[in-house]
Amino acid sequence: MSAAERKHEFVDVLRRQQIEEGLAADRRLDGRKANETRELSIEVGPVVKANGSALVRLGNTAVMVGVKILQGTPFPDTPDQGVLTVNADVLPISSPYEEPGPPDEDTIELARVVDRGIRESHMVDMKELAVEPGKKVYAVFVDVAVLDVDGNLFDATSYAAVTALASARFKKVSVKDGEVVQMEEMVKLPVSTIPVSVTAGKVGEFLFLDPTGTEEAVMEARMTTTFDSEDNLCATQKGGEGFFTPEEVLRQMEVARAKAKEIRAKIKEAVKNAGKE
Amino acid sequence: MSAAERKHEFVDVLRRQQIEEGLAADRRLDGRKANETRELSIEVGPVVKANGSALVRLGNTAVMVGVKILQGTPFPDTPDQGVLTVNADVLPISSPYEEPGPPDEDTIELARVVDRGIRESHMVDMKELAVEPGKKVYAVFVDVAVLDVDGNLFDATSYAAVTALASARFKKVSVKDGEVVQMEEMVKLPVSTIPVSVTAGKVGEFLFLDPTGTEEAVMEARMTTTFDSEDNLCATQKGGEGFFTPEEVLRQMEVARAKAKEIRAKIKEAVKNAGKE
Amino acid sequence: MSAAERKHEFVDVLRRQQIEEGLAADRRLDGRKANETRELSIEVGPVVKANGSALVRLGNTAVMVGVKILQGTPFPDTPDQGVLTVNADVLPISSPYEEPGPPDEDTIELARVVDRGIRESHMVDMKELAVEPGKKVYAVFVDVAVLDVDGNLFDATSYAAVTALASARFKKVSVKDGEVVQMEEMVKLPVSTIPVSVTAGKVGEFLFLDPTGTEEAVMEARMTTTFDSEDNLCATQKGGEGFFTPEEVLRQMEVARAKAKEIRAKIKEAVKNAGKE
Amino acid sequence: MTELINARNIRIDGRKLDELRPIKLKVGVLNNADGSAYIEWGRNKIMAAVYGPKECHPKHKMLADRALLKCRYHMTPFSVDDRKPPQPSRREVELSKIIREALAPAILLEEFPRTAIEIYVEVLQSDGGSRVASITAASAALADAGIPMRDLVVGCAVGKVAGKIVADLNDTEDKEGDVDLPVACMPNLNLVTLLQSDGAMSKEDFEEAFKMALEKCRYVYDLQRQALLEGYTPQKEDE
Amino acid sequence: MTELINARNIRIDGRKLDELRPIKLKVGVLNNADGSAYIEWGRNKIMAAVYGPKECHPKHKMLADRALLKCRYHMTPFSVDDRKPPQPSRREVELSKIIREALAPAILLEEFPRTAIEIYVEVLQSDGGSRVASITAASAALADAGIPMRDLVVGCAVGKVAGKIVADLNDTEDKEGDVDLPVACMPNLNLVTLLQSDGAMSKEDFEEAFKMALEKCRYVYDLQRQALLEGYTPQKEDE
Amino acid sequence: MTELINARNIRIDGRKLDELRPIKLKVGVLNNADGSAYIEWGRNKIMAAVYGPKECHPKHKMLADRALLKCRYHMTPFSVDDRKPPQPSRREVELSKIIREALAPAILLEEFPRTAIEIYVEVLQSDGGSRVASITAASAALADAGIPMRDLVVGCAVGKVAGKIVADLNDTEDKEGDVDLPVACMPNLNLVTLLQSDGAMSKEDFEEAFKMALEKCRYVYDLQRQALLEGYTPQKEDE
Repeated sequence: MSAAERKHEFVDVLRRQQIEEGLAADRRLDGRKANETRELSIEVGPVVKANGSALVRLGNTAVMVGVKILQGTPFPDTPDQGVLTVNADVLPISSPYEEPGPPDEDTIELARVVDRGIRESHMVDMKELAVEPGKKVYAVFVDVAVLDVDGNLFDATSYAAVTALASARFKKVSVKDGEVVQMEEMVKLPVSTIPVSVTAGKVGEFLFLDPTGTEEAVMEARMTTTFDSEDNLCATQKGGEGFFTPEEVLRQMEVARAKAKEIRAKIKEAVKNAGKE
Repeated sequence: MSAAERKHEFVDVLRRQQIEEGLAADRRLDGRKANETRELSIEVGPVVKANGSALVRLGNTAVMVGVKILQGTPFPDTPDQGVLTVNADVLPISSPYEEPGPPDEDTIELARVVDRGIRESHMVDMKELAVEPGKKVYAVFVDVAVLDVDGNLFDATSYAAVTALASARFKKVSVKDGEVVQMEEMVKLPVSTIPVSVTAGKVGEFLFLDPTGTEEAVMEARMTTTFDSEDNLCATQKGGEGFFTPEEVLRQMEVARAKAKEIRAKIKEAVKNAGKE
Repeated sequence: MSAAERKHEFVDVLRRQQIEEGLAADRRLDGRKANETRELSIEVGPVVKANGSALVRLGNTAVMVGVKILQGTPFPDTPDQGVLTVNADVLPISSPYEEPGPPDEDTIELARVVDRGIRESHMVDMKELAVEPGKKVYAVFVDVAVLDVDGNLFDATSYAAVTALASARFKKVSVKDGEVVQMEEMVKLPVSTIPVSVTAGKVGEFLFLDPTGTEEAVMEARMTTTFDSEDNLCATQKGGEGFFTPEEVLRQMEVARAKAKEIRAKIKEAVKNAGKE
Repeated sequence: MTELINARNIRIDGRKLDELRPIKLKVGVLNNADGSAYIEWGRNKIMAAVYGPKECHPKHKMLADRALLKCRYHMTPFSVDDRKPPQPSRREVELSKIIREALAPAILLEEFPRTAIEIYVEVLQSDGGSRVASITAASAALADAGIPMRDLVVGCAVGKVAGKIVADLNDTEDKEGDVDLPVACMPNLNLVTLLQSDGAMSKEDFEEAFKMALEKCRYVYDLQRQALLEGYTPQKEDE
Repeated sequence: MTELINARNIRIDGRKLDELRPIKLKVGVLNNADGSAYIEWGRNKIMAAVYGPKECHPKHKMLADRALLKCRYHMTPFSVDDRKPPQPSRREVELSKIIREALAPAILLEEFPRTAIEIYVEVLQSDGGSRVASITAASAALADAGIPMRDLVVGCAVGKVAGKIVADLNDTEDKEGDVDLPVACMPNLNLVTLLQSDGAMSKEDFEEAFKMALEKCRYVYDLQRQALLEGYTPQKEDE
Repeated sequence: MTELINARNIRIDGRKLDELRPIKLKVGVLNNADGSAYIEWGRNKIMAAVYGPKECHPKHKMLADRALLKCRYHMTPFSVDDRKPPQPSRREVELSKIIREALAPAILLEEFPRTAIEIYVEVLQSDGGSRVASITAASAALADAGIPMRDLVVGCAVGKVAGKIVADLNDTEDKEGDVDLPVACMPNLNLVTLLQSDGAMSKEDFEEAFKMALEKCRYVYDLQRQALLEGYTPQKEDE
């Protein structure tokens, strides 16, 4: 059952007022303007035991993603397609508000929103991930480990997941006379587009990108939009117990579309540089 | 671990006394005599996505049952028989005393008693539900959703389950050269008898049929008896922290046997009318 | 998450002092010397529905183990070996400190330490337990039911598990033309050595064997060592929030090695006598 | 492959591009709940119930300045073509949260500090658009329970099927179409409380679809208000 | 197919129609429990333990006017022919409740308000009739714990096998027979506290079987009383 | 079958018999934790965090005379060759306990009665010896959190491979070798706080291996102390 859990720092009234006044003057607590995002660093391939991996830091938020490409069985309604699963764990090392245990609703939403960004953009061509249609396919596990929490897990996780997938390498298998044979050559996943999510928070009448933990603690609503390499919107998720005016929605779409382009360039560069090593 | 949970309204001493005095005069709170049951309405087929379904209202108690007929594997000890499963959920919409979560012991008992009524009467000929003996059989899922609780879930659920099974239609499959082929024609389940459960409550020395929620709150014991179309007893379940004298047991058997006949006629009529549509 | 649970009797300061003074004089509460173990009784085969079983009493501690030998599938990394699983349940009948429910960390540690004693000594030749390598093997389930708790579950459980395995009998199967055929003859498990665990407790500077429940309540650390029939150490487990000096470790090894020999003789005798019946 | 929209812009179930499926809504359909509503929207059959304001359990979740809003979206095992296992799926967990956040802005939670308000949605039969149908029914159930609200909440999904923007996708259109865009709003205040989207849309696509969704919400709102005015009438809710 | 009853009315294990299997019962068999009993009934081997009256956890389950009675029926994984998974099955959950409700009427719970009394039944080896054997052992364990009772509780099952009413079904008769009718009662008060049945019976069948069950309970009661008089003797309980 | 040790006593990864794998340790690597450390030991990549002393939840676990020490050892799904399911395995449950008991003797828990201290270990990539690497990192994280300790705790495993006693087994040696002997100690007090072993050893084997383990702990301790002196330097911890 869903209920509002307080999973963030307590922010007192004076601080809240300070944040609102700052937003009115387009100057946030950490000095950013509304449409500025924090420093983004992307490390490609820290976990060599995974087929792909990435460690993303967005300000003080740190997320690691590992991708495993295994063999599995297809879903009955898509017998000729591979299977992709996004699973998230906000680790108890990451915040004083996290307890060990099965994922709560926030973590499930995080995993599902990142999943939809990947799936709905058709980033990975799932039809190329069948080994024996109806029987054996590749199962791509995207496992998210949140290491340090300071707001905007949606975007940090999305960037890490996309980087890990785009840089993943694996050995294909084929089935000969009922026996599974592993090929020698390492190949990439069939990746055709780079989906990029951009999240805005809202306090009062102000919208701003890439909220910190403190901003999330006072924020009334959230809007996460994901764009593909052709600048199409491919997934949206409103969150929080607040609302948006129709105009805010339309305006924010364009702010996010532009920002997604910027960040896509950084992800592509990180993947490309890693490929050179 | 089993322990007495209070899952019903609180009934004060005066009310309890009023109920007992009423029973002594054969006049219950809602005006019924001891051996009268509440109004029974049976709607057949409300859920077209299920193979069979029924919505039963017994006074203010409302129960919906959906039957799905899928393909499954037989149990090792009955390789040539289909599989039937009754699963119950007393939904949180149904009562202020129900919380969401896995079924508690009352709900498990409900499902198992209804299951035994169906199974022990041999209502459905499970041997006709094998597709390929030892390998593939039909799996009949009887899923119970209790929508509104005002006592006597046992009988309301039993009537809904039996109606849903008796009115179910499905497409048979056959296996040809290892491939499963679905037939076009819709057929009925092989149903040979209509088991009907009748439940009595006991307060002091008084037994009465079809208890309401208020009566259940003061009731010391319960006896549910199920009869098949030949008027044989096919299942019994005593419940509650009270007892029965041997004479009460024998007397109640005959009251219930007669009442079951009456209710069986109503179920059969509802199924028949639905078949005409 | 692991945390220190108080699952034993409360021992007051005077009693604790009495225990320590006793240890200094090599006289424990129940009159034993430090290196004496309690009376050990071994009943072989109490559960005829199991392939092997044993009821062990070590002082007031009582543990029953049942062994079932079924058919299963091998682990992918050991396709030509049988599978052995140790599962423990400290039953709620056994102590006022035990609640029903899934095994807690103490119970999981118990199962795993007993498992390692059996596995690392190569007591059962797992390679002989393949039926069809890669497809079908024997699955040996060692199920532990602790009936009465008065300290030293590790050793009592180990003795019961080893006795049940050493005395187990089962009917082999073979696969002919894809069909599983069961043989008539009852055979033993391929057992080559008898691992015996010996546990010491530590209070202050004193080490002593086979602690009682009261001793465990005041004890700072525990060391369980398991030896095979050739007197090799095959498994060790330190427990408790205390420590050992290196000298204590080395000294205790030799005390335990000698004691294991003694106890192995008793286990062998019990198994032999049972075989004669 | 079915032709989802024919040459005359008629959809597989005979509807025009911007036409909604038939909707029936009734309130006061349960005896025990403090408020309840039943909706049929296409083949969706959904029951919503509200309990509260009531004592808050467990106590440490109690909020000093407003009611704790709880919400569960749940599908019965027989509500879908295949049988749904009884335990909540990840999809149901997410939708419970999304629906709660779509309704919360409308409820005057601050009037009932230290209490809990529980919303339960049970899908008895599911079709495309079950989340917006659920929100519409749950909002009616809140009103039926007498919970004070800033505005009602209604929802409607719009999508893109065979290259065209269409209103209110049914099951087949949802599965075989390109885009699903469920929206909920407070119609009188003109505020959006739920917004999700799946599938690639250009700027123009989104703007057309979003506008259509808001318009259709207005239509649903009229139906909803009508149902509340009628209140409970003693006919069966599923006739 | 086995012939379950031969021409001379002898059953597969050599018993006459109304003959019970051998029963051994002993109390005081565990050190830690406040009361305990061990029963062998046919091939059933069952241990029952009682803890309490003790502090009630969690507190919100505490009853102001009597003790909270808790009961768990549990089978060890090795107690059946196939291995039973360790977690409780639905059958075990139902039997825990049924056994609690069979014992509750006999216990003077009102003498220990705000406390809990716990009954644990562990089936070490199971055979037909394990629930009535469990009740008989648990009732003896309650007496061993000194819990005041209105009467002891004993149980016995009767059934219909190969068309005949027979007492105390074993495993094979239970599986291949037609009817199982477990009954428990307080023999001195002549009150029935457990009654279940499975399988088709005419009016006459039921009356014959029910009467036989009550008679056999009387016989079990004599054994149970004897065991309590003997109390704990230091021989092994499983010889 | 690989030759695990060649004729010149060189191991498969080029090390000498008593040579450890490269170790990097850094503290203060997380923003939210009260103390943290990151260790790379061979291919192990492990993060440890400490929270506390903090309020103890649930209250009934609070200890009147000292802090409650909690510990969780956890492996991420991608840390091993096959994917590890997210829920804790029995191995992780046991290691959580073993690691807690290895660290507890060093912590002045009695200085913080009625509070809780939480230790979280996350294995991001695992290799042989992950438990001793975890203990070494967790002890550094405790020091980084300013928790007063009697001594630091360090660990090192020794084993028997191809008949020879060798230090610090890697994954392959662990799987194909004969014995694994992980040891942790408080090096200045010369007290052993973790001791496990798997695999057959003679008296002489054990004594040689145990002595080597204690020596190697001393070496790891020097690295650990160095890392604590350096404190947090703003380079990336995984370069």
